[in-house]
Order: sequence, then structure tokens, then C-alpha cells
Amino acid sequence: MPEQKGKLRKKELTINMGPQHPATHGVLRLELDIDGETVVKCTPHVGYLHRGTEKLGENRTYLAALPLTDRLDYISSMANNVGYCLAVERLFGIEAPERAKFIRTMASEMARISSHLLWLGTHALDIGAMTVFLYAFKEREWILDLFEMLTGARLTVTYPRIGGVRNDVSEEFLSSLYKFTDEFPKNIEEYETLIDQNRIWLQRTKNIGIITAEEAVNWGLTGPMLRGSGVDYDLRKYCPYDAYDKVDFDVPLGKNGDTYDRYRCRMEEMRQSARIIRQCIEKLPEGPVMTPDAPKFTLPPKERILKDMEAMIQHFVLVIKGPVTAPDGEIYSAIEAPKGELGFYFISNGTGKPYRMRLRSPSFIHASVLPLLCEGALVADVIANIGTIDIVLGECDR
Amino acid sequence: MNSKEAAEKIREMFPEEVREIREYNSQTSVIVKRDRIKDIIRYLHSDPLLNFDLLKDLCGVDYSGKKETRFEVVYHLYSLEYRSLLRIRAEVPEDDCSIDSVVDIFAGANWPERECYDLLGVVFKGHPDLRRILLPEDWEGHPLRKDYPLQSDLGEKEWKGYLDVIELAKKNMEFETK
Amino acid sequence: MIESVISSVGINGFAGSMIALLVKIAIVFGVVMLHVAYATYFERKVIGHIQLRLGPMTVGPHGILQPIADGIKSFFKEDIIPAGADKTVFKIAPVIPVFSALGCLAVVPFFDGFVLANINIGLLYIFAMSSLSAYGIVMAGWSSNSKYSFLGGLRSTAQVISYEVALGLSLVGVMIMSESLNLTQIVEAQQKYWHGMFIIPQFLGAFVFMIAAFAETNRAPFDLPEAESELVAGFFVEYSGMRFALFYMAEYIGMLVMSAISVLCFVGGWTLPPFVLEAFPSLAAVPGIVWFMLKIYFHVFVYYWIRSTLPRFRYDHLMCLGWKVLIPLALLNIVITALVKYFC
Amino acid sequence: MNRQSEDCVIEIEEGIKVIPGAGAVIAGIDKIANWGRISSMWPAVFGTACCAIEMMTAGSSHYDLDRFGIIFRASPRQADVMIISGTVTKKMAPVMRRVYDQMAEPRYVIAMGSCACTGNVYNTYSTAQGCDNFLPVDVYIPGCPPRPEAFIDGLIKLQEKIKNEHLRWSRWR
Repeated sequence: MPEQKGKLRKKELTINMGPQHPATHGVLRLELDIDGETVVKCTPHVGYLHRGTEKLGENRTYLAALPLTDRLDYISSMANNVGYCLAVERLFGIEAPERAKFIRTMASEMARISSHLLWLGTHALDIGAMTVFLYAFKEREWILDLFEMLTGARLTVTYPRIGGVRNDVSEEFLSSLYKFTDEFPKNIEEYETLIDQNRIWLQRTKNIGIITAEEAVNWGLTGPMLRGSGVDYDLRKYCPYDAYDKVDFDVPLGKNGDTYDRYRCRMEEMRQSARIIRQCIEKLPEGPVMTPDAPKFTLPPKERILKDMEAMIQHFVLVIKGPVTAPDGEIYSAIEAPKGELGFYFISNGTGKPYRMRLRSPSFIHASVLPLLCEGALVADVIANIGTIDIVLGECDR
Repeated sequence: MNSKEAAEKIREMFPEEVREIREYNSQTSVIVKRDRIKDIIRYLHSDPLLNFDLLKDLCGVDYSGKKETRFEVVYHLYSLEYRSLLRIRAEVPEDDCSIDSVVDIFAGANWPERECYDLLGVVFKGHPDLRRILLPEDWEGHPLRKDYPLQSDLGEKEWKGYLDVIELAKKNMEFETK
Repeated sequence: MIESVISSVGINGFAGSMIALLVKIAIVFGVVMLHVAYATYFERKVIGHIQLRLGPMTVGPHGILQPIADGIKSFFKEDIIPAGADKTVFKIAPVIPVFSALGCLAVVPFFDGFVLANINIGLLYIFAMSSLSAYGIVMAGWSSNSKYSFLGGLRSTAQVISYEVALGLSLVGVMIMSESLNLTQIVEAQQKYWHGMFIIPQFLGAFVFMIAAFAETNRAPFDLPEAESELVAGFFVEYSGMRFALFYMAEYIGMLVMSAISVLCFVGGWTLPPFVLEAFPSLAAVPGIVWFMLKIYFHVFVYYWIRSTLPRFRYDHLMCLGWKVLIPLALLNIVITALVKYFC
Repeated sequence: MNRQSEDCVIEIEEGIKVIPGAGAVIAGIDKIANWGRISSMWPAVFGTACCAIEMMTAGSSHYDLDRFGIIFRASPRQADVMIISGTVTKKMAPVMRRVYDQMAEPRYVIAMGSCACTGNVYNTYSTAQGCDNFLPVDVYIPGCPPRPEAFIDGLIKLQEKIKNEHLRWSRWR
């Protein structure tokens, strides 16, 4: 503001929100210029969790880079794994067997539920409803227990493999998962009543952070952020991967593109996920969970390495050189991760390591839209907006 | 219009710009020169027959020693209407490491372009706010270049801010209660 | 009772009454401080159980020593005054809310005849004292020299000023009905009616008072001055150790005081409604303080219940609610009460 | 009076003076202070990466840190423990050190997860190899990420450490 002589000087107050702040979901930093309670300018700063995953991936074999993807969007690591494996499979031109596809579909939907539950909890906590957070976490703990049953890990699972999945599912797991899909929609309905009928919640979310359909497409938003604005774009439906073309589900759409619509979209998606999991269990075919090409891509089991010479050589080659049959080409492969479109762009040059590994992370794009949402809103809305874009900084900064 | 036809369309419209059209795994990539990249992208965006309205991704690649032109900026465009994906690869030489920004066509290109500048050092002309995004603003070097070291110990190239923190920590340690 | 003990020792006249007063103050102070400590424990337990947790468990049996541990820890913690802070104001600020909240207790009758100062403008005195605590918050917010605490202080000013009006107006109905500002007389006035509590004829006033009291004490859903997810900790973001504990204490004393006023003005204080006493005459043997405490703890429970259920208001909605809903409602209540009083 | 108290001081070694019998008092205060500290350790909310999720889970109803009197405080001024949960990047290091410097004594640091302990797989240009390069870490919890049970175990280890402290209340008062 230019200095005015003889009058009071007016200047915006600049406050720095984050990286250590309870509502920034990790290490996002916002620089807010505020005039009273109104935000005049909002500048997001990211990169506080930049770990160099892309560079690291270029220096590792295709097999060894898989665990790195767990730590991108650590809330839904299963979906990242699936996306990575799918991209490598497409690059190498192989395909997972039918049973593995169903298992992957099931597992990535479980990841979606766990991710959306965490979003619900933290979003509600930011707005001030603290009990929803604990209820959502209680439900999430159930999913994590199921993950543990399936893979042996809670959070960073590294379960899918290039050309299939690591191990077959047990009957016990399937029956507990089935029970979960039975009870989950009922529970979620109960928790929803805590906030959905609440006038304060409606006031805090309706007509807050509106993105029109044109804006959403122009900014490159994907996932519930795009569907909340009413654009019908879901990779699971229109570019099906794994077993999504064999199951039946709806894609929930919003109308106004405000925080409330996105909230409704995600809540509905959780119910659809439960529906998909149910169908997967019902339709799960028999057969192997690894492709017959597996020896070229997957480490043999430990017992065989100790006894079998061939297996040991195979193990050795895979670890040192990576899959040696890599073609000379490039691929962009994307999946519908819980946050939005998670894309992998590989450039291969015939060696066992990717020449360039690029991650198209939805959170990065979604975080860039924050100034659009926040400018002109109140300070309290900034918090609601950070919650609604549902970012994970691990994926945003890579 | 599917991506193959779209690629041909570009060759038709910009014959001297398009270097090559490649296909791998049923994905089409068009390798173009960088000079008229903005026109090409605008054409793809605004032509109602092509209507590539979603910029899925923008990234840079370092082909150090593999190709004549060292860098490439890769655009992944998607048409929501025709559901087709097209990859545009614009070649950027090392000596004049710059390309036109497409932020005024795709608002979503803002951060990816900043990231590309940050990690590879490609300058985007006409970008409204070209600063480093992932690394601190006074970081030296562009890490995603092939000649940049990977490991944590950067030796003399270490970021000053981090060294300052270690220095400060050593100083403050004296005041700690044991 | 205390007077008689003291006069039996042989001290009479002015000195005797002074000593009696001091003893009474000591009793009230001690009891209230203990209750404040255990109000935090109670809160953690209640909210814990609402959230399917247990709350404090390991410190003493069922975590009963938790508040004491918190206090000891705060006491032994380093006391930081930020370099840019206004030191004097920074030091004074936490004391003001505590003292204003404790000052309110002077006119609160705990049971029949037990009141430190039986003045005839008791309610007015409480309004004056409770709005004084806002100064402490504003001073804390300003003197910390932090932008977050500054915003918290500003929010608090606006909030307290707006809701003070509604709070005052909501009690006018009670004043009209009891024709007094003395809290003891208000309680006695309620006994003249069959229902024995003003909450039935004054339901509108009680509703407005309840909401305004939440805002006045900065409790959820009106905890904007200290909104954790927005302003980190609001006006006391820079305070540590014992000074921070003082703010905490003030908040809980304020809550107890507000509950006490609500109990005295609307629910009949330490008395039971006449129709209940008629039905169960044996209940008259129970001392009044028990009913008083039970009623207060029910109110405090409602505070916690609401905190764990509702999301936080936004600043402008809060102002809207205060000025456009609560104040008109309170005025309406006054008009109706006055008309009824005049014609009946 | 003053003279007398000076007489009480015994010099056991050069420069080290002891008041006989004071040990009993000091040990008592030590015990009380340490008990207060271990019973109400308030961590600063500071999640950086994956481990933050498990930290949050530990606070949720399944594991319930409130049982131990542990509640998360948003402001570092009011916190006792700083939990570094996740990868520490070089860009983050100044912020982290600053948050630590803002905390009031006695303060403790827990490095949660392999990244915070040693840097984990992320031996890259932008990652600091463990937060002990610039912070005095009290307890290391390995795991990628550690389970909430492991995290709670780390907190209990810290409690044991605090229990054995002496005279940690004398310096700043």
C-alpha cells in the first residue's frame, strides 16, 4: 500500500501458517496476507518433504523402486503400489492373472476407504468437530488390521508385485473383509449424522471454496476435487484397469463444486468402495496370483534360493541388474488413487533401471489451487479449504 | 478424435515444427521443436475437434549425452470429450535452456513448470512466478540433472541453510542441560 | 456457623467478623481450586468416554492424580518470555482472568446463608467482573508480540463484547420476576412458585443465557480466540509453564462461575422445587450444597458434551448469531416477561 | 546466621561444595518433579511424514495416549516432548531446530521412525541423514513406520529416562 500523508497507514497483516501448524496436514506452509479476518493473498510453499523420490527411482531397479511408492501417499500406500506395478507391467507388456487383478482391486478400494476416513477425521477436526476424528480412526483401525492380515504390514504394505501380488489371500481374510463391508456402511452412516445434520457444519462447508467445472478442468484437478464440481471423469470407469470393468459401481458427482459437495462425494465413494469390495470377494476367480512371466520380474522364494542354483542366479541378476528384458520406450500410466489421478511416466532405455521416473501426483496439483480457493475467504475458511483438497505432503513434494 | 489422428493433425498444421511421431504401447508422442510450443498447445486446447482440455502432467527429462538436445519438456494432454491421451515432447537445448510457458492456457501448469525449473533448470518464459518450489530458494544446482549427485552428503555444494542449522545446533548444545 | 465458632474462642466484634470472612474466603478458594483441578480431569474423562476412549488411567487409580501431575509439571517448567514481548503486560495478563473469575465467587451463595458478600447488586457485580477477564485476554494477545495471539485477542474482544449484551439481557427476565439483583433473593423468589425454578417460565432467557455463557467463557463451539486448528493456541500461544496454567485455570473457574449463575438464576440454586419436596419430604434432610454441586456439575457436563459434539463457528457466523438471533430473542423475552408481570 | 550457613558448606574437592543433608531435600524435589513430568508429557503436534499417521493413530481411541496423561499441544511453548515423526529434509531442518528452540525446558526429543533416526532409504540430496545432526535426541524408535505399540514403548522408555534425572529444575529458576 502506498504511504498516504496525513492519514492512517493501512497495511495487511502477514501471517505464516505452517510448516508446524496443527491444521496443515503435515508440512504445508501458507503465507497469508490478511485484512482483518479476510485473506487478501495466499501463497503456498511446499517442498518441506521433498525427498528426491524421482531421482532415487532412477538409481534403483524396477523392483527396488517399488517400496518408495509406499511412502508417497502414505495413507493409501496400496493404491500407489498398484499404480506403480501397473505402469511397469504396461511398460514391459505383461499382464497380471485374473485372480491377482481382483485382489488388487479389492486392496486398492480398501486403501481408498482408509484414505477417505483419514480425510474425514482430519477435515472434521480442523473445522472443530473432534469426535468425528476419533470415530473415523476407530473405523480405520479395522481396515489396517485387515491390511495386516493380508500383507503383514499396517501402513507401508508393498504388497503388489510386478506381474501379480505377493501372496494369495486366505479364506479367513476374505470372510473378515466381507463382514467389514457389511458393517461399514452402517457405521459410516452413524458417524455422518454427527456432522451432516449439523447447522454449523453446513455453514462452514456450503458455498466455501467453490471451483467451477471449467476452472477445475483448467487447473488440472482430478479425483473427488474434479467430480465435486460435476465433471464426470473417473479412470476406474473410463479407462478401466485391473478388475474395475468387471464390477458394478457408481461415480458420485457434485453440483456446486463447494466444500460440502466434495465432502458428499467422498462419503459416497466410501460406500461405493465397500460395494466394489463385496463384488470382488463374490467374483474372486481361482488361479495363480503371479503371471507365468514372473521369474523375469520377481524374486524367487527364499527356500528355493537356498537349494536351487538357478533360482539363486535369478535372484542375483534381478537384484543387481533388474529385469533385463526392459524395452526401449516410454509409458504414461495412471490410476484413480483416492486423492485423484496418480500417474507414472517411465522412460526406459533397455536397462534394469528406469531412465526417468516421473510421478504425477494429484496432491501437488491440488495444492496449487489453494490461492484460488483462499483469496477473499476468511481465515477459518482457509482451514476448511486445506482440509477439502485432501493433500498428503509426501506425495505433493515427492 | 483419437490421439493418432491428433498427432497427424499437428503435423499438418505445424509441418516444420514436428520432428517425429512415435508410438509405443498404443500411446502416441509427438516430438516437436520448442519455438512454437505455445501455439501448438493452444491449438490442441482450443480446436473443437481436438479439445485437449486437461493438462495431466508436465515434466522435464534430461537426456544428457544420449541425444543432441539435452532437455525435453513433456506435456501429457488429455481430452475429456474424446478420452484420448497425447504426449507432446518439446526439445530444449542446453545452451539456451528456455521454453515458453503455457500457464495462460492451462492454469494447472503453474506449479509443474516451477518444479521443472527447480529440478532441471529449464526456464519458462512468461511464467508469472518462476521461483524454486521444492528446494529452498537459495539452493544451488538442479538435482534432477544426470550430473548431479544423488547422495545426501553433497560436500562443498551443501545448502548453506542446512550448514547454518548444524552450526547453530552445535552452539546451542552448550546451553543444554546435561 | 463459622462466626459462632470464632465468637466462642473469644474474638468478637469487627475482628471476629473479619477473621470469619477470611476463613470463609480460604474455604471457598480451596474448594474451588480443587474443583477446578478436577474439572480438567472430569473433562478428559467425559470427552474420552464420548470418543470411545478411557481418558487418563495410569497416573493414580483411574488417573485420579492426573491434574496434580499436570500442575507439578507446569510449576517446574521453564518460564519463557519472548524477546519481543512487552514484559510487564505479559506478566500481568494471566493474572487478570484468574482474579476476575475468582472475584465473581464473592457473591455466589453456595447454600442458604453461605455467601462471602451478600450485596444487593450481585448480578451486576458478576457481569462487571466477568467482562474484566477479556482485558487479560486482550493484553495477553497484544503483549506476546505474535500475530496468532494478536488475532486471538482481537477475536476475543469482539466476541466478549457482543455476547456480554446478550448475557445481560437474558437475565433481565429473571430480575423482573424476582424483583431483585441479589442472588440469594433470586433463589428465594423461585421458591414462591410451584415449579421452584425459573427455567420453566424463562426458557427463552435460559436458552440465550446458556449460549452466551459458552461464548463468554470461550468454550467450544465458540472457542475462536484459541481455535486450535486455526490460531494454534490463540491468545496464549506464547505462554508456557505456570502462566499458561493460570489461563487454563481462569477458563475453568469461569466455567464454574457461569454454571453457578445459571443454576442460581434458572434452576433454583441449592433448593429443590416445592413439588419434589412434597412428593419426597425426606429429601429436605440433604444439605443444599449437594444439590447445588450436582446442578453445577450437570452444567459443566453439558459444556463438555457440547465441546465434543459440535464443530467450531466461523467468526462472522458467530457475530451473526450474537447480534441477529440472541439479542432479539433476549429482548423479546424481556417484553413478554414484563407484560405478563404487569397484567397478571 | 549467614556465617553459620556458610560454615555448613563442606568442600569435598576443589571447587565442589556440598551442603550436608541437602541431598535428602533435593532428591525429594527431584522425585516430585520427575513424577510430574512423566505423568504429563505433552508432545508438540509436529508430523512430517508417514510416521505422523501412526502417531495420530496412537492418539486415537484404539491406543489412547490420553491414558498416560499425554495430550497433544499445538504450541511448542506448552509442549514438553517433540516427536520428530518422519523424514527430515534439509529444507525442514531450520524450522525443526526453531521449533525446538521455542520449547521450554525441560524438553525432550523423540526420533520416530527410521527416517528421523538415520535417513532410511532416502540417501538423497535433499534429505538430512537423521535429525540427531542438529537436535539432541533422547529416544530413537526404529521402524518404517513403527507400530503405535512401538511408539508407546518409546514414550515409556523416555519416561524411564526422565525418572533418573537429577537437578533438572535448578538451572532456570
